[in-house]
Amino acid sequence: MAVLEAKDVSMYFGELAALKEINLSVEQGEILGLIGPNGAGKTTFFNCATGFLTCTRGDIFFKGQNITRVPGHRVCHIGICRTFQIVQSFSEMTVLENVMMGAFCRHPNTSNSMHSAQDILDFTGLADKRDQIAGSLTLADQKRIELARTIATEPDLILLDEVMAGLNPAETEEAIELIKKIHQKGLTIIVVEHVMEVIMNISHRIAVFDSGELIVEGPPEKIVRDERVIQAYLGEEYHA
Amino acid sequence: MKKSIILALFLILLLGISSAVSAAEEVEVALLYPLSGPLTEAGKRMKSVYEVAAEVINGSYDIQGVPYAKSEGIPGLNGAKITVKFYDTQGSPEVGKAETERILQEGTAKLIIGAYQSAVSKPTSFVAERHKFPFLCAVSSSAALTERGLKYFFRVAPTDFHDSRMFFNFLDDMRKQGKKVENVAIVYEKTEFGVHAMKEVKKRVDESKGIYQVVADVPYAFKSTDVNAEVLKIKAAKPDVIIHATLFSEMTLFAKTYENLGVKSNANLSFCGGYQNPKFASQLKDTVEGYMGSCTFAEDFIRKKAQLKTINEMYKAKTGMNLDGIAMEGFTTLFVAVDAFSRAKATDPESVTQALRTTELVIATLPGKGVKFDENGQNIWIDSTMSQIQKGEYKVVWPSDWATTAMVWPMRP
Amino acid sequence: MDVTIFLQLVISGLLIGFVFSLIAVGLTLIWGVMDILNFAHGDFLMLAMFSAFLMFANLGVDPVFSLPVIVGLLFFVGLLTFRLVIKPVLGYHALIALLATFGLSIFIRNVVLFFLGPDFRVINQSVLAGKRISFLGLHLSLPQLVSAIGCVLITYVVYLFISKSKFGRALRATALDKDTALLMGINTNRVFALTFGLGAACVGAAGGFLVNFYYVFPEVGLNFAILSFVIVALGGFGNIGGAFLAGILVGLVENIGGFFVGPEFKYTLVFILYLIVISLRPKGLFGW
Amino acid sequence: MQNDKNFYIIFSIILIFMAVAPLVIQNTHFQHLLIMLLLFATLSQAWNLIGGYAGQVSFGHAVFFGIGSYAAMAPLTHWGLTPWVGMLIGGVVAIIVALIIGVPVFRLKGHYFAISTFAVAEVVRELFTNWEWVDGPIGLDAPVLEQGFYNLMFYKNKLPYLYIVLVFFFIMMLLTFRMERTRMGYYFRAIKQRPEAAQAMGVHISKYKQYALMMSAFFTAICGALYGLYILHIEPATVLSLDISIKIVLITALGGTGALWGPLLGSIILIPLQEYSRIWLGGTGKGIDLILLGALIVLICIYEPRGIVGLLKRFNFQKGKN
Repeated sequence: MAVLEAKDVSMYFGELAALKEINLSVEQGEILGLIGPNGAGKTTFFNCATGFLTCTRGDIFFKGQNITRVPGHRVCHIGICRTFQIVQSFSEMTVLENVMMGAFCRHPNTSNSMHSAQDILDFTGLADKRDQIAGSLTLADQKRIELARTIATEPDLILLDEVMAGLNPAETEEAIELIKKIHQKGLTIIVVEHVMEVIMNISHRIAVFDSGELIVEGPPEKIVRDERVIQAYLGEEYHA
Repeated sequence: MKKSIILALFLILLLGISSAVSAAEEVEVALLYPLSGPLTEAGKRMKSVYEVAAEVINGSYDIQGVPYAKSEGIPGLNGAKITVKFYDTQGSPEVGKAETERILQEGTAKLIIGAYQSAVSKPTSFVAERHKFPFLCAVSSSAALTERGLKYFFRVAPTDFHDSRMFFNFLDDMRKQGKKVENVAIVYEKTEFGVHAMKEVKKRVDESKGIYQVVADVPYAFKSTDVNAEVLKIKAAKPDVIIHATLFSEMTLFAKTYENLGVKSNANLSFCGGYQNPKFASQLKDTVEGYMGSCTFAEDFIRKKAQLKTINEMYKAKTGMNLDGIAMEGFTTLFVAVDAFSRAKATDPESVTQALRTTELVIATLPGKGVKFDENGQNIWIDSTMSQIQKGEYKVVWPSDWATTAMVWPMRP
Repeated sequence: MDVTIFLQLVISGLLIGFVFSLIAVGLTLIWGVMDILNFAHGDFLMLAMFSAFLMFANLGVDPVFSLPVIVGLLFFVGLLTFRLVIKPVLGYHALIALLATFGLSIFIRNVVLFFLGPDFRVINQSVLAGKRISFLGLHLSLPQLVSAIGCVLITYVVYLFISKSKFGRALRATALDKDTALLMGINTNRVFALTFGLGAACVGAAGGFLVNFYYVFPEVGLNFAILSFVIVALGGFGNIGGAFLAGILVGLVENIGGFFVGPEFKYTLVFILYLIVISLRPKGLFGW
Repeated sequence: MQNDKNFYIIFSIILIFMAVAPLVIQNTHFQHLLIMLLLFATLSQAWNLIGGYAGQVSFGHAVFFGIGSYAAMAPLTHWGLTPWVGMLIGGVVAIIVALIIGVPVFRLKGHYFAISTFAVAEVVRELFTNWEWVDGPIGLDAPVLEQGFYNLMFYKNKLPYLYIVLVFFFIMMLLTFRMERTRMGYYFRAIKQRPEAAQAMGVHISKYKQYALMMSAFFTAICGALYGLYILHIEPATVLSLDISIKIVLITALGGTGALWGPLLGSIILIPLQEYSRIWLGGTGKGIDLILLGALIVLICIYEPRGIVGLLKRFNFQKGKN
């Protein structure tokens, strides 16, 4: 059964269509890559799937349950969690506290949450930075904190919005390692990424968005040869 | 962190110890007035007049009809000098209360005089009452202050009740002369001062059994940015007489707005407030020509009582202004205190209060005989007169035995 | 209901509304660009009024002519305030800037009290004072009329300056996103300093006009400041046109509403209007 | 935990100091100072819950303060009801008002929120000014009743007031300290820093803001009741004024917003500064005391923009290095 399933999802901001009749599903244990030029609707799709926005038409199902109208803060409890395109760590909290924020979702008690967060820190390799203030760390570390915080909510599905943007090659490599490690824990992952090599490397399947439409989906090797994908990307270059 | 907090606590402790102050040798009177904040101007005038009063008491001045001026110091206490010490209420009941407690704590003052606003006089006098300490109120005009049954509270000034009664006696008199005064507009700030004044006016109107009508009842918010709506409301009601309970800031606005919007009335009467401030007449000149108000002193009084010139000159040297009624009430109040000290021949609170209760001070500074308190502590020998602004000066125009000048009626030809 | 009274209400409301507008424009500039609530705004107004008064009383310069000097002076006061008080607290919690300007407000007010005393002063013999135009039973006081026109003109000039000039573009960019503006090579500190100066100059002009028909004393600014906070929020932060229209709206509501509902409620009506507007449009009438 | 131990030590020192100092120094004005200091520390801590921790800056806390003082004073004046019950009524009413205000107001962001709270406060003040039962603008004076705990009135001595305020201060501090360590405390801070990220972590933002406001309102009302019962005279122009709202905010900002010790430090600095500058330099009618006060506030801000808490941290940090 599909973990996440979007049926005819459309999203309009006034006249502007950000998403047009998207049909997309993710299977248990899959890593799905979402690519597309800026403004293609990837982040809007994330926002709809995580309750930050309610889509204008269509339905979204999580493990068969309709979550179209579930408010943002409930989504996390159901088992979906996301990161943000622009890094959104709690900059005045310590690394541990950041991760505890995620762990509170399952462990309301502070000390339980702390134990759980400690495990996550060990798992994500942040243990030695545990008591540092998040705002003082490098971008790579802050993105890592976001990832750690996300899996601390013990989700079934995570949505990663450009977690590797702005990282240098070495940091990107580490991030890929971490995502694979997370995947091995049995989580389903949707990744939005601009760096093609990365997304080809980790995704099992790729969906391409352009101007709010899902133009093609399939395995990585098929996507790289697809005319429409090349055109969408070239088009973006022309405009840039 | 720990050390810093301990340090801070230690500092507080030091403050506590240092605030114990040594006792003074002379007879000290504590004065509570707003010496910062929006009412500073009024407070400072009061400060100056008390300093003048203390000078007159401590020095030797020949002022006929003013006892204790000739002698130096307080006769009953072997010529002990009087000193005045000022405490800032900032115009706030909370601060006023704190300052009163500080006065009592310091223990050097033998009597408290205060405050300016009724809203501050009330809680501060409660503090004094609770400590059984004599409290003299000079100028607060809310009649309610002396309706509380306090035993240590005395007031020299006339109240809203006296003023309103005087207003309506005046209006009755005008009516007998065939002048049109029946339709009354009452304009007041929505504070303790204004609301009490309004209630007294309405009581007088009710007592008149239908002779007078309140055609406009216009309360406004203290600290207004403009008073157009208020003035137009008055204009629409077409009153014969406008009665104001308004402080200086809004009074200037009202005057200017009346002029700008062409409001005509036969008379404009003011309770104790902005009208009495000499700057009102001197700065607004033509704009306020013909305004009238209750008046316990104006420079004009000197024409009837030449001896008061000395006091006015002393005050003028200090402030550059003529004495006004409010200041003169303050001046007189310090003499009431000296009278009490002198007769009591002691300065302990009980003796002083006892002396205050039996006060029968004949003094020429105010209209009326002088000062005698009823069982509620209100001065019953006080009277008030009606003054009118003519060419930038306050002229007494009513009643006839005080009048120096003919009245201009209607105020705007 | 007399028609002239109603028309008079509208006219009076407009006349005072324009003055509110200019005061609010000064505030909205600072608030919108720097995200700083300038508590000393009312005291800037007071400074302007006092300067005009002193020039009148001591040098005999009519407020109409001293206006450019006042505007220049207040611009300088604004710059100085930014340098000494605002710059050190930029980038910290917004409340600290509030606290600092609050301290500044107490400081200015009492320095003025110390040197000039608490007296109320009124200019009553100037070129404009006491004159009015009357027709059809309606009255327009000349000082207010001139002030209103002046306020509209200055607001328009400021508006043109912000929307057309190079500095205006830099200012808008800074207001939208300080970091990006910095990356684009805009000297944000300079923009801030000039904004503060400009904001102060606006309120300076308003003060220069106001002194023609309003009394002056050290605490005079507070009433206007409070009202202008609401006007700025009503119009949308940083929105000059919004502040302008909201100022007029407040002037009208205060006058017309005050007349019909009761003058003691006139400010209450303004606050209720704000609450209603804000519940329909969470970013003010013209907020972006 | 080291941190917790430290807190309890410091906290005990302060409590013992506050309890013993007025016994040593039998000066009523000093006692008054301590009462005001503790009252405003408690009040600012209450504000700190919503304004500091949850980051929703309110300029309208006078609403809750005023409701509290009126709820204690009006039934006392009219029916002789014990102010303890009035205090509780005030707290409950404040919570209800917080609920009513919260729903529309929490949709607003930043300054729009702040100005709205202020507007609400002004409207409520006007309501009380026109409410005959509480004597409109004249306000209420506490009747002269028998002294004692039941009427919460003590004429001869200020110590009982001091200890009562101290108890509430103790409760407020302890509650804040415990709250900081619970999920709610973390959620408040998260909402303040990154509301969207907090939502993604499963935080029901408006619900938690509402909790913060309700707690804050309750304790602010209690403080309002204590204030009214202590001053014995309340009127809309004082207990519902912008002055009160601003003072609460400023004390917290001065001490350090969102910091446990901030409100106490802020009032330790500001209240004595105000009182003693007035005592030593006031009474001249020239505002020298306020010139100094204003200048000091500005200097503190410039020198340490993180509040006094920041100053202490810096101080300790440097010491640690040496």
